[in-house]
Amino acid sequence: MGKVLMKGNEVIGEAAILAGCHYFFGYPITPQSELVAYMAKRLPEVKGLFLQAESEVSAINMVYGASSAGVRVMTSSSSPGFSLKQEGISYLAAANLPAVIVNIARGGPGLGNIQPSQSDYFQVTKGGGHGDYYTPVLAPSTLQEIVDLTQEAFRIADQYRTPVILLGDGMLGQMMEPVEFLKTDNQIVIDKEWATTGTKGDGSPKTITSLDLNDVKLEERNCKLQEKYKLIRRNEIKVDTYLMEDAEMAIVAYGTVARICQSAIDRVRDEGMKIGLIRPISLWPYPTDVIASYCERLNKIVVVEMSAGQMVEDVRLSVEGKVPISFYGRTGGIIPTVEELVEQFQMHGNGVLR
Amino acid sequence: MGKVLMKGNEVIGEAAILAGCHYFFGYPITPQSELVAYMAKRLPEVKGLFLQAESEVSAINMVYGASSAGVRVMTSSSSPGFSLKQEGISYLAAANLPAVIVNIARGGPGLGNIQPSQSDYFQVTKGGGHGDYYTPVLAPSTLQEIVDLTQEAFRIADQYRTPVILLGDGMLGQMMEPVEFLKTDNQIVIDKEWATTGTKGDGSPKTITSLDLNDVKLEERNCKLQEKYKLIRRNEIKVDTYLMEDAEMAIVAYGTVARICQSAIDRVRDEGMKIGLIRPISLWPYPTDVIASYCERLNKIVVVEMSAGQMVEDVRLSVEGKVPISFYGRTGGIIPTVEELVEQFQMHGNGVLR
Amino acid sequence: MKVVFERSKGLLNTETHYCPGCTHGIIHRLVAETLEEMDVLEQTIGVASVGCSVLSYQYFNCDMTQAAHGRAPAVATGIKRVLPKDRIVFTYQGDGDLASIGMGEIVHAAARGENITVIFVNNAIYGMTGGQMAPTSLLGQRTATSPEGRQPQTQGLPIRVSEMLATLDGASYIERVSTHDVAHVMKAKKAIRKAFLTQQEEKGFSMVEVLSTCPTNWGLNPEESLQWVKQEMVPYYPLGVYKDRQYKGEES
Amino acid sequence: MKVVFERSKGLLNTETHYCPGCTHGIIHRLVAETLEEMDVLEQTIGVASVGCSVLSYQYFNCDMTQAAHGRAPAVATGIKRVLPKDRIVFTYQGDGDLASIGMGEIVHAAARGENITVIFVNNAIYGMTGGQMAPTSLLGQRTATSPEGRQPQTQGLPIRVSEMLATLDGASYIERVSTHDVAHVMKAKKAIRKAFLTQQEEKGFSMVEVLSTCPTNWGLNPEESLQWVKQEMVPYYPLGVYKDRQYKGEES
Amino acid sequence: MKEEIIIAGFGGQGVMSMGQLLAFAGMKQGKEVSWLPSYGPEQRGGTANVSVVISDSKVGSPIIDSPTTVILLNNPSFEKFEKKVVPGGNILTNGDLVNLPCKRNDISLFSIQATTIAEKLGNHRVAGMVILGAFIEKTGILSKESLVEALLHVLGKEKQHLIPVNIAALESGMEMVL
Amino acid sequence: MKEEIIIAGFGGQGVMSMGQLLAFAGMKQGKEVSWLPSYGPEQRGGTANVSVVISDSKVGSPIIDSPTTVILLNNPSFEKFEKKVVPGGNILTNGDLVNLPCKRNDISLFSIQATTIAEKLGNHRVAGMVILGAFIEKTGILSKESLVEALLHVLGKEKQHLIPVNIAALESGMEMVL
Amino acid sequence: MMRIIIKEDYCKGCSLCIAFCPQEIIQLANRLNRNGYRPAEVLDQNKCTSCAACARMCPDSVISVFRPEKNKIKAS
Amino acid sequence: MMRIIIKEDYCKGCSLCIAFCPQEIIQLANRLNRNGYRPAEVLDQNKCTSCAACARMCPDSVISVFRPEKNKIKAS
Ligand SMILES: Cc1ncc(C[n+]2csc(CCOP(=O)(O)OP(=O)(O)O)c2C)c(N)n1
Ligand SMILES: Cc1ncc(C[n+]2csc(CCOP(=O)(O)OP(=O)(O)O)c2C)c(N)n1
Ligand code: SF4
Ligand code: SF4
Ligand code: SF4
Ligand code: SF4
Repeated sequence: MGKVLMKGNEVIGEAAILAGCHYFFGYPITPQSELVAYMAKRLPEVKGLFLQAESEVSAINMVYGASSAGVRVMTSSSSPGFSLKQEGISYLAAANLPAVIVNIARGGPGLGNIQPSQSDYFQVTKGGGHGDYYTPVLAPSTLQEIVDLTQEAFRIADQYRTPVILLGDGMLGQMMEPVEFLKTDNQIVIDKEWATTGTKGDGSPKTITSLDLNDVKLEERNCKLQEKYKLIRRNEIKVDTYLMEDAEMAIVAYGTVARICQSAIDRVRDEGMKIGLIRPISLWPYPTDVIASYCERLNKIVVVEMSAGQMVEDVRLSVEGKVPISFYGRTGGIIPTVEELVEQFQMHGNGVLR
Repeated sequence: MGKVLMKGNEVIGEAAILAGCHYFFGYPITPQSELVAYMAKRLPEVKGLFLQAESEVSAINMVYGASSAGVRVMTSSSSPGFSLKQEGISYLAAANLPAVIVNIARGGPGLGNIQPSQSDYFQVTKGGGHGDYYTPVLAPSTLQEIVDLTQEAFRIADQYRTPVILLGDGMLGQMMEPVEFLKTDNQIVIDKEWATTGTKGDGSPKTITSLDLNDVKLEERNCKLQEKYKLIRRNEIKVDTYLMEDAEMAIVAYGTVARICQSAIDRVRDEGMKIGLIRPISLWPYPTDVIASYCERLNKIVVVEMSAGQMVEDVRLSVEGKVPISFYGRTGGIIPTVEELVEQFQMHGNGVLR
Repeated sequence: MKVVFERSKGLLNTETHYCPGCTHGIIHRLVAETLEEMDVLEQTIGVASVGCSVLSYQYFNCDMTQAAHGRAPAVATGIKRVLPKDRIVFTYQGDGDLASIGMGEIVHAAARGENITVIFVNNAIYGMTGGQMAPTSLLGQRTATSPEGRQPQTQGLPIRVSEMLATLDGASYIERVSTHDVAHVMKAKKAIRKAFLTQQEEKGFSMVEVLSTCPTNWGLNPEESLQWVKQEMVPYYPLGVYKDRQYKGEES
Repeated sequence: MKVVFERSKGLLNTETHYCPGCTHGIIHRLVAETLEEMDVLEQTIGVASVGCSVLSYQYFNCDMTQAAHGRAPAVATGIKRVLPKDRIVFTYQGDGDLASIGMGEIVHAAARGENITVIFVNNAIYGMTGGQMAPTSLLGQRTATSPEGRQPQTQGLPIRVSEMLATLDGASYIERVSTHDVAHVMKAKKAIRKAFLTQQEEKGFSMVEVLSTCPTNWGLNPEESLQWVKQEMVPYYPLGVYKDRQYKGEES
Repeated sequence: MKEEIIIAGFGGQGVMSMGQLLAFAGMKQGKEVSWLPSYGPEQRGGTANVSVVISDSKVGSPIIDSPTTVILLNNPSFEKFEKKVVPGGNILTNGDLVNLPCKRNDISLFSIQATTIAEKLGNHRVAGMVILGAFIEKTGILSKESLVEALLHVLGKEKQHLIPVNIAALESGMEMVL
Repeated sequence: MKEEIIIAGFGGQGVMSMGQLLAFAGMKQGKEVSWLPSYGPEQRGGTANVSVVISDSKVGSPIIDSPTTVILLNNPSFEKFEKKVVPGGNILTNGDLVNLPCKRNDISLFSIQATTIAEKLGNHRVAGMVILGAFIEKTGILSKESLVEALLHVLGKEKQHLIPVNIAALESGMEMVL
Repeated sequence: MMRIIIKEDYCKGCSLCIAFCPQEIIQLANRLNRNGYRPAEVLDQNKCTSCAACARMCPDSVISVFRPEKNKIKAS
Repeated sequence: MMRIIIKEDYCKGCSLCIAFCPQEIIQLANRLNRNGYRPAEVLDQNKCTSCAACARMCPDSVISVFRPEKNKIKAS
């Protein structure tokens, strides 16, 4: 079908449809509203269903229902709305229900603003809802990558029966870039014999629940979850590197800001600095080992985020004191400019710590 | 007034009243419902107000309103209900509004069960709501400590204008122990000139908001928040140690499980093992430096949690690879027994890693 | 011997955790019998809510999903909207669940004319959490969170959910029934049947509000509890059909 | 020269960010004038919601708190309950805020008879987020999320909030007014005044639903928009007083 | 001195308040105490148990793995807790309700027809007091006086008339294990 | 070759769609492109701008710190963006709407009476096309053909009748900077 | 002749069947079932009219009711 | 004599005042204000009856309306 010029939010929608997701429950919030509007227009065309829920809480619980009935389903929101989904996400994780949940993050905390931000990193990778659960988190940095990762998200969700988060921000959601939609294996939807679709023809009643009043039973459920997470940690780590072959200093950055870093790295390389980029694509599971594997050769790591410093903890956990780490962050929806990053990289390259 | 025998949940309530908190907005959920019931009975007696909100979401927003009007106010919940409060907590943090929020945690994820658990550690210390914010988190391990920390929580909340979380679990909430209520300085309520109480006599309109459409303004708000957090990190770290003077192996545990650890340590000490306990009381800010300060002398750290392993990350961040760390956790609401901990400690004491 | 009455096949053969005399059990039976009689057990998906009936997924003989507190109508919407039209989807919710935390979800499910059936068990209290005030608790009613009796000035006035939802154009069938004696139980059954038929005929949102007891938290014995329903609840919550519009989307 | 009309002192002297012709501005003025005339500006606390009026805290000349999306009634409850009784507390909410995500909060504030005043701006759409369907959008209305026009079968039927809340015993004064011409604007002012008086007299929950425009997202010019209110909205949302119970807690 | 007691039975049998009496009496006697309940999902019925620690030193874990005494009021509880008692510990049962054979021979078993005795005293609700009487007599951890003080506190003003029958029950229990 | 363009003006002046035309034309011409909008809080009115990158190599940052060209449709935008242009870059303004003096002398300034021209062509809405014509002529980054292709795509079937006037506008603009 | 059968183990002794039996022939037994409840028992099956009032009011679906076939004479 | 004063900078040119002026004496000016809007302007103050219809319909409280004091003769 060739390249088309689309907004990131719309790309998510089209990629989801390509992945066989015909059900979407959403609620408007800037800067993800284009996705909601896109689904409202497109899904009826593929005989799917778009439903505007009365709230984010309701949307995530509609997703819970649709998922328990066995279909590929998606919802999306942005930071404040995403916070409201936390109970629901914990439920999905506990009940082993697959779903793809999009967070097109914006400046926070509180009402904040509608500019791009990466300050929901902790929420999506560690905290969020209650209880011991994780959700795989995929963080694209280009619109073409959105096409791929949206489909991957559905594959992972179904394969492991888990909610998966696609994390973007207002810049990715609202910018346009040419993208190409290609068919992949991720479009194959596996049969879900566990779904509650009515017992007709298939025996005794099935139940979907996250309740185990008995502590031994609940511990069993938790152990199974942890085993699943171990498996995901083993199989689903995604990371990209750029000019790391000979790098002595590494920038670690993801999503939107990784693009800016890449431009800045190009400039600094021109000056002869041996600098490269490690770009985690899966934020959970985190590419700890990949980062650790570079430690020997590096004498400096600079973590850049559009936050006050969140992913930097995962980098520190990966590095365990072996390489000095600096952090550079902007908040409030400000995207650092190439110029300021160049300056930062030069400064740190000279061994000056911030 | 001497010692009285009370349930932990009720102790929280009485301590809050002692701290001058006369307003409580709650919603029932096991295992914290006794606190709600206690406040319903006690607050009218002190001419305060108890209001049962229609939901946890509503309760936290009532707290937002009451706090913006300048009073000491509290709400409480347990894990799933706590997840629902995340948007509200992010708003409180962003709007610099003081409040004390209690989480009497239970087994999760999802509906889970009503037994004690520590699996909301990440949620309260890192993730939770959206945006770059932290909330001080206090984790008592005895009912007497609840008396003290509840009052501390109000002091910290007002002093820094921040929501503060009091983290317990079903065991602390529902057990009884003798406690004594003593007057402290924390009962002094400072004047809140920023509160929206009507302009009468005090000039131009005041506003409470967390919105900054302008990114530069929002970054400023974030910078101020980060400065506040730096101050709290400097001033408000609380940690307890037990037999750490000569310890070669340290157990790190908090809250309920720290009690069990202490009993187990006593037993293992009897066998001559040089073992001690580091018990973080403030989970954020985390006593990183205190833990780090023991690193030289330790050859082993065992982290014990009633979770699949959450605080252990903070221990690893504190230790940065300098001491081998093992983790022992129980989930699903199971409290480890003294016997099983003794076994674990002996095993690790023999240099055997799990 | 002819069987006059036996345990419905719509119920699994298991004990329940309900308190002695709690009419949740009667309502379970009525739902189960209806589904059995309509021969739709194999195509039904029930949604259990959070409340004493949280474990109802262990009792009904059909596929069941357990929903977060208050969200059963949203979960049911998700299920109903993605499955073939012959599937019957119902929620089973207490008054704390439906009328307090779940108010947004129930109003919107009704407004959307969501083609589901809601069994709304109104026992004027939170049972499972130990007897706190519900939005449906009567004035003066003593509960764990209204120890002096519900006061209108502080705690507001009880919500009549059926009357309120009946104002919504999306709602098709709404009836309030009771379980306080044999005749009313039989009427309740009829209402439940009508509600499920409304769904089967794709006529939109149906709800039966069933006045129910909570002997444990009311502090009354089971028989006294039924009396309390009759004497205290029925006057404030009048029985009857509040909506029978048999709305078909196309007509409006 | 006698002043016939001038900018209310209840408004700060600043431009607004509202679109040209948006009647949010008229409604602001009416609220401001009322508070000015009642001489309560200094003891009023307003609660701004999330919607186009989110910045109303920059426009009203009284203390203001900004609430999370849909939660203004809860925030107002928190404020009202802890301050001395002479304080006037109001919320200013759009229909997305109040009738969609905030449905639970508004129903319960009304049921509790919360002594606050709610200014409910119904413009049948989500303005701020770019024109998505609201629970109040009319059948057939095209919006960003109902591109083919709102269909009852999928998207349900518009909610008449005033009628619905009027069924609640806790609600004291509820009226629906419009802004589509001078006479109606003046009526709207009267209703708003009555609502605030209800609060001042401690009679409980009061709400004025004001039909309002969104020229930008309706795709009409300001004048056409007022016509649309008159011709399309008023028939579905009849104007008038829905509750005037002047309930006093003690009486019930 | 330290007693770790588990009391177990059906919900509604007064298990929790028996534990509360012990903890309160312990506190009044200047001891360190803790009381920890455990319920099933049922609001009424089902089984419930409570763990009470009474000790001369600070209570670490309020959870009891190996009780020194168990007080059992129904057969399911007997099955569950019989095996947990420390060697040399005590099992006290209401013999009117527990009729399973005891498999342990390294403990002291006291099967007391507490309901029968209580009914004889004119109030079947004081069966629990009979057993508590036996407990304090056997272990010596609490004095009769502090238990009576606890009773006074727990019963409150309105139920003072029930004091005598409770004391009588207590005393009968004490006599049972003399 | 790489052009980094910022187009800015009041909301409603067609800033976003001008950017979209450029990006689309760039893509059709086989270039790498990105389009990034920026709005104020206002739904209508207020100011808005869009950043468009057209490049022969992959686009890293879609954010433009130092534009090679700015197209400015009102005075506030002129004030804001005049200083950001790289030395040697271009400032194109609609001279009917922007009347502030330019303080830069290291750039090329093209003040085009685009509205006047558009009105002469019979449709004031094509003022933007006039400026885009000037832009492609000046920079050479895009061909007229690809811009026309973009126009065809963007206008869609229903508005094909507007093609001629748009092309005329484009051409007048190109002539302006010859 | 057994007109009603009470599945004793499921009975919780709530006494609603007793309250609603028009014939007043149900009572609680003087023993406990395995769940600790005193189960309902029938005093006199012959007096039962198979009206099923007990069964309909039993919250636990404990009672089954039968009627002798082709027996047109009502029991007492 | 100025009967109405239009605070031009706050005007958004929405034209509602124009639509509701019974005297039809308001129009949009042919210039832009600092926010890029064509502000309302009055054609003929003398024809104004001080009815304040414009002011009441103006969403931006842009218009102030005055009436000549003690002047009992209605304009026009
Ligand atoms: C989010 C959340 N909040 C609160 C609870 C605690 N909770 C469990 S059941 C219940 C109320 C149940 O009352 P009702 O719906 O009336 O049902 P009943 O038990 O009376 O049948 C509550 C508040 C919960 N599980 N989850
Ligand atoms: C939790 C949350 N969800 C969604 C949003 C996005 N949002 C902002 S305003 C709005 C709707 C506003 O519509 P309405 O209340 O009708 O007011 P209007 O803008 O039409 O005046 C939404 C959904 C948000 N800010 N927070
Ligand atoms: S607590 Fe009340 S509602 Fe729940 S099972 Fe018991 S009697 Fe029924
Ligand atoms: S978007 Fe609509 S509601 Fe919002 S200010 Fe503009 S016209 Fe008014
Ligand atoms: S009604 Fe049912 S549960 Fe109750 S006593 Fe009779 S048989 Fe037993
Ligand atoms: S109504 Fe007000 S804003 Fe609109 S044109 Fe007239 S003066 Fe300007």
